[in-house]
Amino acid sequence: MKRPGWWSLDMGAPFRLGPRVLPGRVWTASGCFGYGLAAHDFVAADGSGPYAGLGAVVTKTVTPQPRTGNPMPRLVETACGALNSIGLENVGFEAFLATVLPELEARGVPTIVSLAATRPDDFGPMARRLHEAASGFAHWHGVELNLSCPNVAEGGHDFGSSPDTVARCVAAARACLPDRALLAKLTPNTADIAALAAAARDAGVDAVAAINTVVGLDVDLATGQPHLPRRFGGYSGAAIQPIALAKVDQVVRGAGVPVVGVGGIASVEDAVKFFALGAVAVQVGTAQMRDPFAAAHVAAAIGQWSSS
Amino acid sequence: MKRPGWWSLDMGAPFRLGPRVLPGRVWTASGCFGYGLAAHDFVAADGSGPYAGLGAVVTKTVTPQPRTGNPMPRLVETACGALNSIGLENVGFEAFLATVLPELEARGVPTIVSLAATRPDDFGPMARRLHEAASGFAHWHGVELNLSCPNVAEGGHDFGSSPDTVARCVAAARACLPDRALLAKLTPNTADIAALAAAARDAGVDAVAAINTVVGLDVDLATGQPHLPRRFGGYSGAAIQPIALAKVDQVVRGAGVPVVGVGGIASVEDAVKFFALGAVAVQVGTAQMRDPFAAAHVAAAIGQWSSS
Amino acid sequence: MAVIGVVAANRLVSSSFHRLDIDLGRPFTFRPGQFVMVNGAGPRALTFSRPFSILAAEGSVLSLLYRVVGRGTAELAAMAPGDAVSVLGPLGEPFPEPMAAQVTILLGGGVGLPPVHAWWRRWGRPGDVACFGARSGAEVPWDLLGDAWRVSVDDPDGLAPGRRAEVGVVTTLVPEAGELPATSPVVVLACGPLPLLRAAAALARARGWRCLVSLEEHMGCGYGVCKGCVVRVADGAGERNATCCHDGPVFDAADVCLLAPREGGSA
Amino acid sequence: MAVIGVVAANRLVSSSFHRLDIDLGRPFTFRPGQFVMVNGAGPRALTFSRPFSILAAEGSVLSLLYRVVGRGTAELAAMAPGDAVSVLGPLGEPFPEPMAAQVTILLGGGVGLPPVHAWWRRWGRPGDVACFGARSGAEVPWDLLGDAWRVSVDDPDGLAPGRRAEVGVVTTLVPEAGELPATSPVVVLACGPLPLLRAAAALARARGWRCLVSLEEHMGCGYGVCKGCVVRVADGAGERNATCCHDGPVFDAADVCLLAPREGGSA
Ligand SMILES: Cc1cc2nc3c(=O)[nH]c(=O)nc-3n(C[C@H](O)[C@H](O)[C@H](O)COP(=O)(O)OP(=O)(O)OC[C@H]3O[C@@H](n4cnc5c(N)ncnc54)[C@H](O)[C@@H]3O)c2cc1C
Ligand SMILES: Cc1cc2nc3c(=O)[nH]c(=O)nc-3n(C[C@H](O)[C@H](O)[C@H](O)COP(=O)(O)OP(=O)(O)OC[C@H]3O[C@@H](n4cnc5c(N)ncnc54)[C@H](O)[C@@H]3O)c2cc1C
Ligand SMILES: Cc1cc2nc3c(=O)[nH]c(=O)nc-3n(C[C@H](O)[C@H](O)[C@H](O)COP(=O)(O)O)c2cc1C
Ligand SMILES: Cc1cc2nc3c(=O)[nH]c(=O)nc-3n(C[C@H](O)[C@H](O)[C@H](O)COP(=O)(O)O)c2cc1C
Ligand code: FES
Ligand code: FES
Repeated sequence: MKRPGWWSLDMGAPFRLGPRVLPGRVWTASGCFGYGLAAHDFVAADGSGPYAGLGAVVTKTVTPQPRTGNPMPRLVETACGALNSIGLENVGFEAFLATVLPELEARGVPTIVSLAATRPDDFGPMARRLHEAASGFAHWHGVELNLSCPNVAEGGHDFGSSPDTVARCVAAARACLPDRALLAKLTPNTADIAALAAAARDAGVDAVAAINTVVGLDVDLATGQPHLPRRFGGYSGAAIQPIALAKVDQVVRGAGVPVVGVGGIASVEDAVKFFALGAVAVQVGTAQMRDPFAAAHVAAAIGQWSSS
Repeated sequence: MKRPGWWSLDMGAPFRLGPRVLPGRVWTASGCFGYGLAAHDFVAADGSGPYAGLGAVVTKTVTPQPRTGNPMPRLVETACGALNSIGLENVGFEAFLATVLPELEARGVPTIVSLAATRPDDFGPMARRLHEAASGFAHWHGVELNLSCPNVAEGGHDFGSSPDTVARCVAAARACLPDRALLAKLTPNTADIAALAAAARDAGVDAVAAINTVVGLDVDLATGQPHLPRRFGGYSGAAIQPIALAKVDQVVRGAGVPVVGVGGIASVEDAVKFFALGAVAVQVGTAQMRDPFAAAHVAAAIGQWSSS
Repeated sequence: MAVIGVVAANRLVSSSFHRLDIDLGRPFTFRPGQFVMVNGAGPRALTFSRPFSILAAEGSVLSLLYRVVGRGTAELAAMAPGDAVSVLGPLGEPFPEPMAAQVTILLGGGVGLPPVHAWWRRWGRPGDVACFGARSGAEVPWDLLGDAWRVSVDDPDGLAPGRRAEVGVVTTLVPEAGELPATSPVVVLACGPLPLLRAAAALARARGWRCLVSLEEHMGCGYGVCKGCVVRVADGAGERNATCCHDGPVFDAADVCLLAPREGGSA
Repeated sequence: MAVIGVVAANRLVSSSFHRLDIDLGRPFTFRPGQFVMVNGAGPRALTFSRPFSILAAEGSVLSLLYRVVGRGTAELAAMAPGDAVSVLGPLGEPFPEPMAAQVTILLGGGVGLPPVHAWWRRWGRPGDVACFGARSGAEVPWDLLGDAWRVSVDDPDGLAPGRRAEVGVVTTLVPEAGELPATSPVVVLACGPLPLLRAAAALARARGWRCLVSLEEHMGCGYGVCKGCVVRVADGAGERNATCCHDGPVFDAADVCLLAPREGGSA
């Protein structure tokens, strides 16, 4: 698409997010691009790589301990979206720090590290360890607290839907993360996302990311049972875009905190809708699974627009 | 589709809902089939009419006073659903009682009357007037309290998301409605729909209907502004089906009250998913706008299945 | 009632007008000014069907004329003979039949042609004046218009050799009052973009003629149940919302507001 | 890297197997056992692409063999020459090249044929044994198999005149150990439904042969990032989750559980 007449964001100007300047406003979303390494040797027809123009790769959420995740099947495609029940399978925080983050740094991949934990106080030590181990890294820009994954049995759901808990998680991480951007990723499964965003804002985030997946279920007609062993999954993809836009609008206008928009973005047109509402950046999730270059394409299309 | 092996609902047995026996388990949803009269002279290729096999037409929500509804445009189609912002345009309760309900009775259309009000106490007088005016009607089966329309400025949203208010609305209507079925239609825009359902159950509903529309927004790329003058609209159609299935499951298993499933049902396969989770009946909404016979087709396909 | 028909033909009839012929498998009758709701069948169906005025119907074959402007019309254009298509209709209030001695002025702009064209084929008389306006010469569907129609274009580019068109708005084709039989009641029937309808209404008001316009609103259901297509109407019975699909699409120009929503119209 | 190719041909090659040839516009190379993720292009794309083993690639033309089982494969079957199709790949761990003197037994069941067929075309030697099993005689894609393949069918119905097939499961085609050169290492490469893989693994275990299987899981991304396709693996390095798409789809049969999920497998 061509630059719309009403567009006013200057894509050429440095994009400041808290204490950092990021290389762009189009990111990949957590969990839909792994640790950002599996695609590193993919090459597009024009010779460019999958990180071209990206503002950040938000890595798959890591937890203090490794997790094997949920039973299979973990994915169901629906009419125009998907349900996932991965269950935060990850290598664990220490292994991530030891092997993954250094490789991202070595490859020059702009990185936001996604963290989850079951107790708010766990976020402090993880942030401190990161600060100690990676403070010299040029490409590590910040941390996104995943306060919203609906697939983790021990609390995930209620966890992120209390403004109090959100504030405690943010405060714990903020105290240990003086020179990197801090984001809180919010759940849409609440009646009042602006209240969560306000709590995150007051506790010191540089931005919130909205939204994580919506609780959904699909039934297998062959058995009459839910497709997913855990019954519920996280709903994502084109189908949730209007919900994400509504939540982003509620946060922008209700909490006045910078917002990174996520939910059903696959094209530059999709991304532009979030920017129109005031999002400072966007993330491409499910669409990145279908095409490792989805975010890079969006970044390329939008990257040349300046406000002048 | 053929009757699945796991199917156990007896579609031939009388379908009892509180004090009434209804002619079927497939209904049309409120607001998507008007007052049920606009299509009365439509005839399918096989000569059947649009009410054939229907358990009920849930009429467009009426309010104590007539409403002119929201500014245009009121509808936006999205990737696989739609946003609406009708704003409960309706002729008003008294006009409905005087002209619409008698005509539905005369035409033998099985009817559930949808009511909304801005104060819980308004539901009592409306239920009483109905009871007085229509107690002799054979085809008027009950009332559905619309506690969940997100398009009404004065409270709609918060209104239906408090278990207390739900209980007060239900109790007020129940007290005046001794011999008709009483349903409460719940909002999905809450973190805990089971709590709302439990409140409705304890206050005396015969069933809850779930779900009403999900809050959504779409941006007009030409202007960078929301398509709808009121910004937000109610999201419906295929896209919300996984959300509706999740909410229905939460209510069935969390509140143990009969549930009428609504949300993204267009085909017999869709309907069967809700029945599989334990819904006692289903409603066809948005799909009824595309095809006035959508619910009748679902009813015909499923109507011949018995458990024997 | 949403009949599944089969595409019989689907082709360009000018630089940007497509004609779609759908075989409905059973006789189809309509009144000029009525429309149908059209959609793909089965999994190809969009959430909402799209409204199209009826151009013609012969036996079981329904004909539409459309321009591609978005997703729904792009999907129509991609249909090939044999493809299934869902059709609901005929729907809506038609243009009225002519009274005795009436002189009718037909004004069609762009893809607003079908209802007035259908009216002219059904009820048109020698004294009537049929006018069509297009954006460019290339856009004019001459095979439909033949010699009987007066044609105007914004831009003569692409005009077929031997064809003539005024350059200007379609209302410039309307004869002066003095050129019409003095005693005949004159009625204007108009369908097209809002500026055309406004010009038609203004001209009719100035000359004391009756003017009926066919309005467009984006529609949800097309048969009066969703209240998604309301237009504000003020007539003898007071001011109220009417549905474009069920009470319209034909309205008396004197009763409706012809400003675009964002110009302060129905919003 | 998701290349947009163009359908060159798409046709039935037996009663239920379709062969799809896609011109990718640039040379495409792969190793037998690898797969591609396929989807419609633009608005026709499904949320997830679908995995298909690579049957062959000549120059820029990639060939797949598929059976219609659901929405994605139905959309593939509806594609016509000239249609755009999105292809990501080649992906996954291939079947290994043969060692010196190795005798390879290839077992393909149904649409599990492509990876073993591709292996046989690339690395096959005269002493190897290629076996294919189908549900019925009509399902056998003879043009692909020629005379070199042993064929079994559950049901001989529809067997082409002059063609021969054993009735029974595909493992009945495997020669006795005594019929193979005594000193050669024997390796079984299998792809097909789980019962076939189980039978292949059991047979190999009993005879002390190595057996490699190509597994199927429903996939989200196909390139290792979503963890939607994990299989439980237990090998020298301990028990862990491996991704079918990135660590597989080829695994040593001794390391994986070949029960279906609902039989107590990966769930
Ligand atoms: C009674 C009637 C008869 C008609 N007859 C004809 C005919 O004979 N031939 C013909 O070509 N067309 C006709 N139309 C117009 C036709 O229905 C539209 O062109 C068609 O619906 C467009 O669909 P689409 O999916 O291609 O475009 P869309 O993608 O739906 O939209 C095209 C444009 O409309 C805007 N839009 C979308 N939704 C809304 C909304 N809710 N409110 C305001 N703007 C919106 C979009 O932003 C876009 O600019 C008729 C319309 C009506 C109401
Ligand atoms: C590495 C690999 C190679 C393959 N190669 C080939 C090949 O060469 N040729 C070929 O024809 N096929 C091949 N397949 C299988 C092919 O990918 C599937 O047949 C295809 O994805 C089905 O897509 P569909 O949309 O048509 O069916 P779907 O509609 O997706 O599903 C078909 C069936 O699978 C079930 N199902 C859907 N989602 C899940 C889930 N998440 N978990 C469990 N069950 C589910 C459905 O209930 C249904 O019964 C391969 C698969 C893999 C993993
Ligand atoms: C397979 C899958 C795995 C995901 N894993 C994570 C995760 O680990 N952490 C997280 O914060 N979000 C996770 N998400 C959510 C996405 O980051 C994103 O918020 C959501 O999917 C909505 O965006 P989308 O519609 O673009 O996918 C996951 C989503 C999917 C589909
Ligand atoms: C145009 C439109 C108008 C609606 N009006 C009402 C209404 O008046 N009262 C009500 O309870 N629900 C109303 N609904 C909600 C539907 O009844 C239904 O709950 C919702 O649309 C989800 O079902 P669906 O996906 O099948 O449409 C309306 C929905 C639409 C699309
Ligand atoms: S389009 Fe639904 S009432 Fe007119
Ligand atoms: S399909 Fe995504 S990791 Fe294998």
